[in-house]
Amino acid sequence: MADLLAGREADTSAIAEGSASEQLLLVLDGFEGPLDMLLALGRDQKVDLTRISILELADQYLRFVAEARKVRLELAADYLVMAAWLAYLKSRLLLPEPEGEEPSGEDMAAALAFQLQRLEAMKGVAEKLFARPRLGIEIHPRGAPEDLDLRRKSVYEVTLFDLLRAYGQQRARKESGVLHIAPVRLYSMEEAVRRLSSLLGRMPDWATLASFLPGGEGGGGLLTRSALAAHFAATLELAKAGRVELRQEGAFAPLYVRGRAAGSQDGDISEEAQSND
Amino acid sequence: MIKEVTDAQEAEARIGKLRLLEALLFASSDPLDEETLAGRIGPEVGLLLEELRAHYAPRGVTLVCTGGGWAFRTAVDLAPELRREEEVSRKLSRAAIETLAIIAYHQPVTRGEIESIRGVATSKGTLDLLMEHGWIRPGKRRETPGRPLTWITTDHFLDHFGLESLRDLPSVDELRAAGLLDSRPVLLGLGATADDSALDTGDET
Amino acid sequence: MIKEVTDAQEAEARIGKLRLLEALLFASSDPLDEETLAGRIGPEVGLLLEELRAHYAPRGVTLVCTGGGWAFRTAVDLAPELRREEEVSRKLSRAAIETLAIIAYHQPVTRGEIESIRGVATSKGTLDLLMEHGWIRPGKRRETPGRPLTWITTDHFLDHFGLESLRDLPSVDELRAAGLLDSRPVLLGLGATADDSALDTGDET
Repeated sequence: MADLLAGREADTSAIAEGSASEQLLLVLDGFEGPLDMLLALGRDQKVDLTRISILELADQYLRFVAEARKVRLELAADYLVMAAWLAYLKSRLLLPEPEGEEPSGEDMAAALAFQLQRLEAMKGVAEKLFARPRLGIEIHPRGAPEDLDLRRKSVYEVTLFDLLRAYGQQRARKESGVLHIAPVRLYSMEEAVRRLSSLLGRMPDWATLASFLPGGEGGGGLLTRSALAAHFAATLELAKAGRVELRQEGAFAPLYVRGRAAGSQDGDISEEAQSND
Repeated sequence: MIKEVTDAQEAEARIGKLRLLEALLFASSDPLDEETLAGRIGPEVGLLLEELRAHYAPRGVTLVCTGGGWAFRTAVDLAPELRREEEVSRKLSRAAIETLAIIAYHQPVTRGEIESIRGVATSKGTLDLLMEHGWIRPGKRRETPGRPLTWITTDHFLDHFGLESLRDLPSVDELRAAGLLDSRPVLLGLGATADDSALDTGDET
Repeated sequence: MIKEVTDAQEAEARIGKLRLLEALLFASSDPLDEETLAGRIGPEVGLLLEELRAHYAPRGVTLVCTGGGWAFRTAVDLAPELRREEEVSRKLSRAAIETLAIIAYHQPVTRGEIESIRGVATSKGTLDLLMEHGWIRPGKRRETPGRPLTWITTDHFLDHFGLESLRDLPSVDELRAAGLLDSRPVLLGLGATADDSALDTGDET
């Protein structure tokens, strides 16, 4: 991964090539979420986690996510949340502290360092735990127990797990009997394309993608996120069809959309949506 | 001099083999025949088996040779003291476990309600069995027509399942979150809003 | 003269008890707790257990104490020679292994806390798998808003990993001294995707 990150400066087009993107996807699939990825990046600094440079780490992470988004647009929301948080942390560390109640940049950096240390510690002990000789693998109980039932007051062998599983299965049967199909409340790309197409006519000038999103759906939950993803994909689709133009100032900057008059031929404006430059 | 060193090494190797033999016999679910053991221990296994047998002869556990195989067994003369409870543990029927679970989660609950939740008739034997084991007992009568009897769980139920109180039973949503309740096919599961949180990232599978 | 006879009788009774204790422990594959054993053997069971432990210490099968129970187990140093391949279907994911470690070191711990430590949502099939292995179980509810369920490890967890008690977890003192066993979420909005309190809605108990 270090190689991958080092190489990015040289030639961005190379990264977009098959092997490099596949490698990046492989790397991404190996992580258990953004914190796990940060920890892996932190280890690359080859210093004790207590002396790690959070600023450098934040930069590494942001670069990594930017690259990842080029090859995998549907990068999990967690990674983007972490990126936004790190970008904020960076600004807090670099700019003078504002007045107010908010924790200082130093505190935020310390909190992140603590989380990384804690996760590292847990990974370490998990390894130690599973390196121990385990019952049934290296250590063995009596192979032919003579059942005396000394301890069990009940002759029936039933555990809490059995009980809970029985209840869960019974509930599941009941639920699947009553509601056959759970309502899928996700935005599809087709839906978003239709919606954008109808809205674009009424929006002659540049407008942020966010302003096209359906409002008032309540909560920043799955539905809102699916709407964002679907609309984003829809703009790319429409841009490819030559029906809209896209503009973005830089990585993570708001994405602007403008309808393109049918038949207009001033062809080369359609910028690459994910361009960082 | 050299001979002595060799003796010490030999003795150590012998003890190592004796220990391994002991462990193999202990961990095996079936008697092991001499040939199999010789494959792990070496040709001297016959002598070592005799040595082990002699060591265990006066103890509470003895090494016996039955039908061509060797195995540890509790000493025959202790049998009367060991066989105090004759009943062998049995598996509780699925119907009984389900009924017990429904009573635990829905108590106080009438037999009619249990049947409507399970969707099948409850045999009288099931409730009797659960009561015999001290897991459930009759509660108050329901003040509805027919004044049906309700069922509730006992302290022994909590004891058996290692629960401090009924409140510590996982809720339906917690069961779902723990993976013990999964009623829908994976794709359709996306529509659920109740456990949105569990779906936040798919990168953990 | 009379004294001597008494001594001989006492000695015989003691040997009888030792043999019975040995047989009881040998017969069971699960650990037996001291209280149960005292019920069969008498109050001196503690001394007899220590005597048996010492007798078996150098042998291929040893008497160990785990999670308050006693059991015979093959000797630790024979592990390489007794290694049995783990069934592929029983192999645990990295997520499950980490989750188990977090529960062991931070218990009692809520699902939300586990997620904030790992920085990722717990997928379905992790907790129920660990529970199916008999390593974890629900503990008491946390007396905080939403009364979330906590998770704790079982005695079988200790037995499986050859630990006498939770104090014997590898590096546990170091981690505590370093303050790394603090399970509070530290960064707002980071990782903790599952709101524990949200899981409590629809609680039917």
